[in-house]
Amino acid sequence: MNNQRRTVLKSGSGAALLGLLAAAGIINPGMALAEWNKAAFDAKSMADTLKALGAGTPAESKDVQVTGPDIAENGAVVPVGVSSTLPNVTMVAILIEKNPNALAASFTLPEGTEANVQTRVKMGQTSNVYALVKSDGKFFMATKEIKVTLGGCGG
Amino acid sequence: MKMKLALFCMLTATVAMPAFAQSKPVEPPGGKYAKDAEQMFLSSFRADNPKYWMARLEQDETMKTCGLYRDNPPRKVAEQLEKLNRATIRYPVDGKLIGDWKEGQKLAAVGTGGHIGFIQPDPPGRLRGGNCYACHQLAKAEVAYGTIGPSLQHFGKLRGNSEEIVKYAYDKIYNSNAFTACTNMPRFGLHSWLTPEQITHIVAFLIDPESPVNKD
Amino acid sequence: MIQRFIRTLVGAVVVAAFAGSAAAQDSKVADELAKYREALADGNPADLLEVKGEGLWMEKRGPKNASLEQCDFGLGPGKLEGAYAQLPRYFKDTGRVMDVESRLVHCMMTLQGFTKEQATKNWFSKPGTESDIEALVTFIGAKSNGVKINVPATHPEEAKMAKMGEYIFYRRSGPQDFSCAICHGQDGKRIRLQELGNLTTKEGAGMAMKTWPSYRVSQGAVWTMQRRLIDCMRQARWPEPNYLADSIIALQTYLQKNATGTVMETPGIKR
Amino acid sequence: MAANPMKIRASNKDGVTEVKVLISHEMETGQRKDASGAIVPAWFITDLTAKHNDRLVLGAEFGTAVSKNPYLAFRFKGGAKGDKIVVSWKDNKGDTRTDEAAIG
Repeated sequence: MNNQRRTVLKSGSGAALLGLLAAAGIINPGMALAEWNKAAFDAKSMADTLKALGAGTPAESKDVQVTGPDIAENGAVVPVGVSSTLPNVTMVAILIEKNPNALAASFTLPEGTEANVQTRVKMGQTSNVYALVKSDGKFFMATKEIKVTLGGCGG
Repeated sequence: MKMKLALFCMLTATVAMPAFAQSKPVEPPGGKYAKDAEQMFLSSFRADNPKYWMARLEQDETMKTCGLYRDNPPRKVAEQLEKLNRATIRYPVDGKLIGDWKEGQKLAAVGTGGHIGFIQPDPPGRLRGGNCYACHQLAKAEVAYGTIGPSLQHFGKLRGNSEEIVKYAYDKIYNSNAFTACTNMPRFGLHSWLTPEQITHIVAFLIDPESPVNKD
Repeated sequence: MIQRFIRTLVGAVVVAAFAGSAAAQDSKVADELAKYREALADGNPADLLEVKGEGLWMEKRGPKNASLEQCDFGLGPGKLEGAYAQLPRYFKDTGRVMDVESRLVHCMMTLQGFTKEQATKNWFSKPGTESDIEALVTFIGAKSNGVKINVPATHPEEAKMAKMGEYIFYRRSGPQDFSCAICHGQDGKRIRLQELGNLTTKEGAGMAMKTWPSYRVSQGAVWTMQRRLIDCMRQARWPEPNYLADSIIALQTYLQKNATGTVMETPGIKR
Repeated sequence: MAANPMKIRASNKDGVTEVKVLISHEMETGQRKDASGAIVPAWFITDLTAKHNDRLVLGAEFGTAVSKNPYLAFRFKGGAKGDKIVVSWKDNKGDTRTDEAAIG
């Protein structure tokens, strides 16, 4: 299915074909929004991830926030989110510096959707977590450290 | 080993006598069903547990006695147990009781090792740690510490590093019941859970002025 | 349901925070931990399993192509409201004290015609392999939500089981000298950052028992009480008990007896 | 289609609709080893969309770092009580699932 979609997107008459495929129920409507950004999710370091996202070196902004608790009782489930008061935010992403692949998730926000998204991520260890925001076509960033604790009996 | 056995026997004799007439005795757990319960407990394990795993269910005199008194034995019984356990303590061949605090720091944080069974056993050779943080506060930077045991933060800073303190720390880790019968703390040396050398590393972690236990 | 969870979770954490050390660092940790637990409570993956369990309860399955709807958990065939809160109990038809899981397996065998092996093959889930029993127990447990735990153990067989559970609770063995009582016999203690209930008291046993079955984020799965207790024995570095073993049912009887009077809040969500 | 339904909650307050989604999915990282030591292949949701009636209100791309049984919460303007929220996801094996809920 992935391959099929990729081929479709590469062909010149992609849009029309997509419509047909959607109508035929072959692909889920709305799924063909954008290609899953393999390069960005495969990137290891922060810098490579930002590059793959086309974000360059984002400016730090006080109007962007990594939301969620500063401490996690377990690294398998860490509640984390992004919020921002910047105007016209079209995309937000969550990056975890010390994970094997920094990018955890990215979100496309159509007009009318608030720049305030929460999810839950895995963290291998205590790490800086970054919120990336695209506002008026420019990238901004904020960070905070989230502590992952060992817990329970220890084994 | 023979000496240990002899001591166990002595103790059994002591316990069997009504040496605990000091306060109203608490009913042993299980009451009149204790024997049935022991049999039921032992027969509740999977038949495919190897024998050397099942051996872990055997109780020495300390375990048995502690259970009988719900971990709160009368003073006389406790003293017997402590004496018995003191006799088990062994020291490293070179006699040095302070090892490398950095190794000790690692061991203090590790809670894995020694898990058996079929669901989530530890892979062979997995490091067995002391898991000190499960129960004790140690280095300031580690916020995820338990409170079953007392805080050991600034252990060396507060108590110094006299020979007496060093030996106490070593002995306590080797066999906690040498000091307090039926304490919650495992007898790490007695069970060879930690080697004498590993114990010296944890001692260093507690005592060394450079260790984060004392420095921060 | 969710909001009630949040309230209890936050309540528990606040109490723990005050009971613990007054150091600023500790109280900051306690605050953030409370936030963590609150965030998790609003969206418990166990809810997904509860829905699945309900489906399994009504689905005709097994060689007899029957549903479980006539299964009797002690309050009459198909009566699930409050049933979990009154287990384990003595069942005349089997002549045994049974917990929710042994009774469920009994029904899968008698009503649906499964063999014990078939019924218990996936008694706990693994990544990629779901467990019907986990789903069913989550569903059955939730039917006791808001109900008081009530295991007085008045029947002689129940009383005996509770006593045998008490014996096992204090029994030490293994290379760490552990018994259940080591970690769960005192008030106000914690292991790492996790509060430990004193399971010999109503409050402590209640705190522990009322939230099971529970989704464990560290495991990515709902754990039943059998799973919980069998893993306690693993943590004690003991060999592995049989699923549905009498020793596990005895411990449950002892703990539920101690917890009697505590209001169920299940499914829970824990580390 | 994947077996287990999502749990979608959508509530309206002062013109803002808050949507909370809980999804049943393994989210296998591709870095874990099984009991025999073999790597368990990655298996995770890659794409997700949420629609209000027919209008897209959120697009999401996930990596393997999103937790097992993913949770998602977001807010948008323009929803009204009774309106339909439709959430769809697709994973790297091509499996999909679509569920819907009404704004309450």
